[in-house]
Amino acid sequence: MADGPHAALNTFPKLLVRNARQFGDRPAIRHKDLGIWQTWTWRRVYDETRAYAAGLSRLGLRRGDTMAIVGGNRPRLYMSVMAAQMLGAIPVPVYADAVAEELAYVLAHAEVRFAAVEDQEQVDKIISIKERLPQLERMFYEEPRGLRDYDHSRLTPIADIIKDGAEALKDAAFAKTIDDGIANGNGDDPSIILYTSGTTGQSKGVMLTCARSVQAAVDTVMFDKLTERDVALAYLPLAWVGDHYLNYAQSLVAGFCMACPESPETIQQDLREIGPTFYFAPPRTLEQLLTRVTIRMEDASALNKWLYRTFIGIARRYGEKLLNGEPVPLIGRLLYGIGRIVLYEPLKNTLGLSRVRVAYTAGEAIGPDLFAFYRSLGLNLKQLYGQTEAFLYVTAQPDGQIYSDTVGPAMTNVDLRIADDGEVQFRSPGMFTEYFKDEAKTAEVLTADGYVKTGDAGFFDEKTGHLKIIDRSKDVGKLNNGMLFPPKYVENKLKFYPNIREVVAYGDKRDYVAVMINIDLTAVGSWAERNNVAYASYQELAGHPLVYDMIAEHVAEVNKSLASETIMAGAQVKRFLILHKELDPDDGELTRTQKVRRGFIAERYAPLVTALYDGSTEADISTQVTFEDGRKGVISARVKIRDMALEPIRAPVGKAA
Amino acid sequence: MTSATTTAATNAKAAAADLVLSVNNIEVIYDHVILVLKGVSLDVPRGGIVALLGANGAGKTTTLKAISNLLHSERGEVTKGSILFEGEEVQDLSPNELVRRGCIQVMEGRHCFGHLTIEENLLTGAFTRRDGNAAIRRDLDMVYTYFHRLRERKESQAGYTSGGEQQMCAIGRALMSRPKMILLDEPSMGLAPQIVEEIFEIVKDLNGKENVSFLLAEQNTNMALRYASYGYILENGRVVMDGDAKSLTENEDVKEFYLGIAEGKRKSFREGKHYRRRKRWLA
Amino acid sequence: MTAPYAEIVPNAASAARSGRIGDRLLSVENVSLSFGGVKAITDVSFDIRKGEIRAIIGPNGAGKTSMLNVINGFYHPQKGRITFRGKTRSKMRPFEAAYGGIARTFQNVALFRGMSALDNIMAGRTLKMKRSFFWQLLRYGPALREEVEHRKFVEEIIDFLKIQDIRRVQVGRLPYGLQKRVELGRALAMEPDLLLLDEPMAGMNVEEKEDMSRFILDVNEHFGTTIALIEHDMGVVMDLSDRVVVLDHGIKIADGTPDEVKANQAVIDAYLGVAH
Amino acid sequence: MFYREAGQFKTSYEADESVFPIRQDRYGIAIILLLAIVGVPLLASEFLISSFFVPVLVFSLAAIGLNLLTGYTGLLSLGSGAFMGVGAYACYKLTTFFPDANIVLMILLSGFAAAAVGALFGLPSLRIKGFYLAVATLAAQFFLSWCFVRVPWLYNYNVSGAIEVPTRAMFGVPVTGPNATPTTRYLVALGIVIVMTWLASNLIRGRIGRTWMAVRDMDLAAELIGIKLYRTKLLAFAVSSFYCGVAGAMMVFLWFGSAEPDTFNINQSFFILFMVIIGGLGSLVGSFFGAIFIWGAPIVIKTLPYYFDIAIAAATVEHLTFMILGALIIFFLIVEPHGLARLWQIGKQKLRVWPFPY
Repeated sequence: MADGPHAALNTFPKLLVRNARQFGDRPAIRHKDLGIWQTWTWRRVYDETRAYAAGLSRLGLRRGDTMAIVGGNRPRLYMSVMAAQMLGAIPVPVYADAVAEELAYVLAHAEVRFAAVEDQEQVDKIISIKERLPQLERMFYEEPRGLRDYDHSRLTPIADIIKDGAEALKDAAFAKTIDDGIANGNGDDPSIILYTSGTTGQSKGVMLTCARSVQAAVDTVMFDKLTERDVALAYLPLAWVGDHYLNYAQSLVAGFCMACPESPETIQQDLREIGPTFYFAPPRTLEQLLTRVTIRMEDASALNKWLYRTFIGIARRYGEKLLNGEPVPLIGRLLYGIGRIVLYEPLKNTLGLSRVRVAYTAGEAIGPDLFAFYRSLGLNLKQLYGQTEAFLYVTAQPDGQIYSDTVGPAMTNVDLRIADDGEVQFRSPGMFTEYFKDEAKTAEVLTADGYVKTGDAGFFDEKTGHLKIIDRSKDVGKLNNGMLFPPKYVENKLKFYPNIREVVAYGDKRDYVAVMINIDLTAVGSWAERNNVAYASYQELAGHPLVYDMIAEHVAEVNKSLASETIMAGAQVKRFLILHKELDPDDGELTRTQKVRRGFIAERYAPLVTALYDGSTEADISTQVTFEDGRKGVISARVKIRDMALEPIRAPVGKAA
Repeated sequence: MTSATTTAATNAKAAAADLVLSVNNIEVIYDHVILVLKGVSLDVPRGGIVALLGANGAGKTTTLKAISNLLHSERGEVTKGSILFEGEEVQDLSPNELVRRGCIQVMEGRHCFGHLTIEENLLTGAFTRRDGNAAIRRDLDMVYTYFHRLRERKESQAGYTSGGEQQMCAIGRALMSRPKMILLDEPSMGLAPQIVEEIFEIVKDLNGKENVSFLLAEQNTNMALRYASYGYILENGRVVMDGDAKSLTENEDVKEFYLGIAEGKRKSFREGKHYRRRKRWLA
Repeated sequence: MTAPYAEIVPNAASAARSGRIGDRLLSVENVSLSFGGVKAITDVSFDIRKGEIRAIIGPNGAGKTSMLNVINGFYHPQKGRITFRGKTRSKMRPFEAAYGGIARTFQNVALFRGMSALDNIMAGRTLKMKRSFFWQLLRYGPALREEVEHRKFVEEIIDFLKIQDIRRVQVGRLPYGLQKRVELGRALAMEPDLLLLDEPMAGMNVEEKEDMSRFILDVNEHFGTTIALIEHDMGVVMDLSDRVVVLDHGIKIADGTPDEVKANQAVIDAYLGVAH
Repeated sequence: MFYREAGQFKTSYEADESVFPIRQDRYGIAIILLLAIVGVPLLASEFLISSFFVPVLVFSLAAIGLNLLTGYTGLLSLGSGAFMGVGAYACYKLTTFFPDANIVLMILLSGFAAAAVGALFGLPSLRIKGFYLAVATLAAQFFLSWCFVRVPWLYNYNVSGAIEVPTRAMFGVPVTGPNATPTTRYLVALGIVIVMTWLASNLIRGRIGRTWMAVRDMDLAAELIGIKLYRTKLLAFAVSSFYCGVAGAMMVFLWFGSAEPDTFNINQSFFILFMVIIGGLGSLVGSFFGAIFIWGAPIVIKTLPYYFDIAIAAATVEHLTFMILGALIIFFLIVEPHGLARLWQIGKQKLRVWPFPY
């Protein structure tokens, strides 16, 4: 597998050594701190992580040990990943916002001996679950604030470890053991364990090896021609495969700079300052961005509103064609040119996207309108399809072959096939080796001939040959009348409306499809303002009859659209309700990557599901909510249910196979 | 739905519930570019005490100033929404006219005229009135019956009285305009505990006996919820929670974030953490 | 294999604290102050020890703020002496207090309203900046280096007080509670030995008071800054202070640990109203 | 709209504290400088240069001087006209004493005389503030005006009581006096103004500017952080008078060519004060706006009738100009009490967030 120019460079630490040599004075990491962008060059990153690794080795971190990394996008935490890898230890990043319960599971399951954490908050969280972590010996922290009075016998500031390591490295013999360790890194050794937060069941530790990870990143770096001149904003959760891949792995391979935002609240502003050239955002983020644009434009002066409407219209007509290099009449080019000056470029500028060369979205289906909006502005937004088990990429859209309803052809060196039952299966350079300590699950997912089962149903588009994803294959169900019910398909159609934030659809083995809806507070709040609907809280807004009317219109439109599609016609929504609270990962209703856990929600909101199917017009619900510190509270509400008229099916009824 | 019919609907709502004040979906922008309030709505029933709670910068003072039309001095303006006082739109009235109609604001930081005596200060509050000296004298007496301390100090220059007395003077001065409703901004700020209690008792008294409605912005959530019948919590320029005082007092989030109570007991200020628990506004 | 992670728990902070409190830093002896015959302070004596947090409480108009004004030289007492770091004086100008290491915040916030938060805090560094007028004129070389060096220091304070997002905002526009934070920042920029805080928590909700308490404790514990504060929130006073002096009508009516003061009948009558 | 700030980030405090942190602003200022240095001499007529550009430069500098005192330090002064006079007369005396010295150097040196006199008359500011201080500076104005008339030594005992600018050359090119071309005088004035504006911007962004503003905003607190009020205020008076003095010298040597004693009377002081208020207190760029507006608006108003071929008597035009200018000033102050600089700032902010309203 490890052919070509990178043959010897089969681990990330080796790549770092190369980068320190090749791009020594170029920026590797930036971090907005103390008012400016503090910058680490590749050489400095190398020096610091090497000292860090030396310090860790003196504290007893050994090859094969696991070390948890808990926190946000901080340079020192990325360096923690690297330092562990330098010693052949395996970093295990954990979501910073994981509640104590989740944290306890992952840390115990991964048997971590050490944990590098961000701040007091994470330290407290780990202390609160210490009884369940007998293997944990030591914690390292980045931000000392508030930790001064803690017992430091097993708690060390990362800065101190680095200092200690740097001191120890003055001993040439010791330095050689560290450097030899890096040079002799084995490509087949585990590189990292990423815990997936599945939509069903407990999370699994996906083990990725060094050489495979590097190879996967090399392929995509070449695919998008990323170079050391590129810049990315590292704002996605550290523990998510996307962040580890797009920022960590790719920046090491290409030598580009990754910028860490000041805080989660300032991402938008930091994005604007840094102006990344390589950008990734899940559809949800793009959606929220567009919602905010729309809302702010509604407050604009009449002239600006007119300009916006006019030129967005022009962009819709010509923008995508221009981006795809299709022929456009001269007048179209001219108008689009004017639009660039007065609208598109300023707009991209305020959003921080002016310099973006390549942008990706993935994780969920993206609404065609949303996708087209960004592309029409001249943003080279593309879709990819992937998963943790593949080390992200399975397919990606090449420039010039972008369609909103496909996810592109197989990525370089990826073998892709559709199994007889419609399941997408792949074999890829970066694919995982096993689930940590879970042979049964591993065996379940790997085929005999070494393919990974994705669990997604899909097919190749006849025209383009690109992959189309329908749904999680095991989620696709049937209504009692035998008609097809793909829940995600229905959910996505509804979610494409900015007013709707989240949807959970039910229908498998039922008489009809019913959905629970979360409204988007920003969008609906703004709508309320325009329509003079007074409200004081989310719950009040969610239960407002006018909001129900508005959502009902959206549902009716979706039904109309479903009715026109042969095989989906049966999946029209007959009843819906608007949930009184937002679905939340802390309550286990969403995964940390914001995907709905349909089954869990069905249990939790059983009275509501029952009411959706027994004809009641309203139902009482009282749910327990978990606060971040583990406290529980209860909220109750009476939720109304709305009936919808079904569209007559215009095409012949399709029955699921 | 056209905006005319919705406005009519809000008017009808105001009439039906006998609201003395009804704020609907107001948006406030400072300096043409800074958004401070978005979609804030609140109601004050006739004869009610309503509390406006929230952190510094949440928009409490801005809301009060928007109601009493004092935003212009700070280069702010209400760009959307409507404010109804006694069922009539008042956004375009001058602060004076509003006072004449019976809605007056007592500003944060007790703005008394320092070089005037307490009594002179109180009399300045009656300048919008046209009902003769006798009536004003009567009201002065009424103010003194509520604020005993002011009677004792009526000849003192306001600048040399204590903070509590100045706050009382400011409220007393507002009373002199015979208001139907007082917007009270941070009455407890910088006052000793027993004075705070005294002032709130007087507010309650005035509310009960003179039928003055109050909308009070307060940091001292504990106090405010003890005397108010209803509360709104503002954060980042939006109402995030509302409810009657009792339900708010029992709400876990309010307890922790605004009352400083965790697990049933007061948290020590020594044990504060450097991070904040995420707020989940689930009301 | 070592024992599990049991012992990482926050220490009882008070144990560590008692060691930090040292000798007398400032003493006020028999100070009396009056304005045109009106007595503001009558024969008050107390001391502040190095490293302690000293609270001054009492009803409005008890003379607390006047006391701070006497300490940092705004008012000159008619009678009595003030000894700061062993030096006794009866009269001094406020800027001399600043040179001596006393910083101060005000009840009603005395910020430079037309300047940004950053500039306000930078102004607190004035005393530490040495470059001459002509270097300032050129803003080059040593002058620029000095400016940058102090900016770094100020950025640490901004980070410490978590006011990054209002760095460039004109302080006149900020809500009261944030102005208080900036004012604390300006005082901290002076790296004082004695920090006088006049109602640092006024106009703040519980959450903000928690933050402010954290800041005060950190300043006290990390930098060993001695703090004297006037505060009305008894919870704050009880939790933070080492000793409390109680004034009423310009007279000292009690002095002692928070618990002693809380139980003192005179204090309950004059101030607390009910036992808290 | 023209701002493309994405990707402009600061990695050092030096960069963060530069005068124009935004790249588009740097381009903007470069274009303005280029126009001023190359464009104006090439394109503008001599008449326009000597009747518009040179005066605007002179007044801008004087307005900066007053702004440093009134806008930044909060000390109201009605003596700026007199301090300009001190500069003018000092320069005149210097050229008499040192006929061979470089004239630009003389103009700058005369600022020191003004600075000394300014600091002297600034002494009352240690005790009094606001209107009272304004009255004290008024006294300075009257006293100095009196000196310009009554101390013949100042105008070399010239019978007319006026001062005549001698011809002085730099590198063989006449800079002052009747033989100097308007373009030369303009370029010299421009050079002085650019350098002194840069120095002023350095001052106000550093420690000294902060102490000034601290004194302006809250003198009690300023004292409490260790600022010595008397030094700070006197320094402000000195620097402000220096700028006014140089402006005064420039006025006589690079613009008028000669001056009567009443050139530097109280009207001049008010004229400068108008510029500062209309331009915006506490803003350097405002000083330029103020000078351009107050000097330029009458010119525009006066020439308009000619363009439209309307026959009006010169006296009527004069009266109308005063009335319209007065009305414009009131109008601007109502629309934007903080002056043109604030309008500029808001406009810029709007462009930065374009197409959004906030």
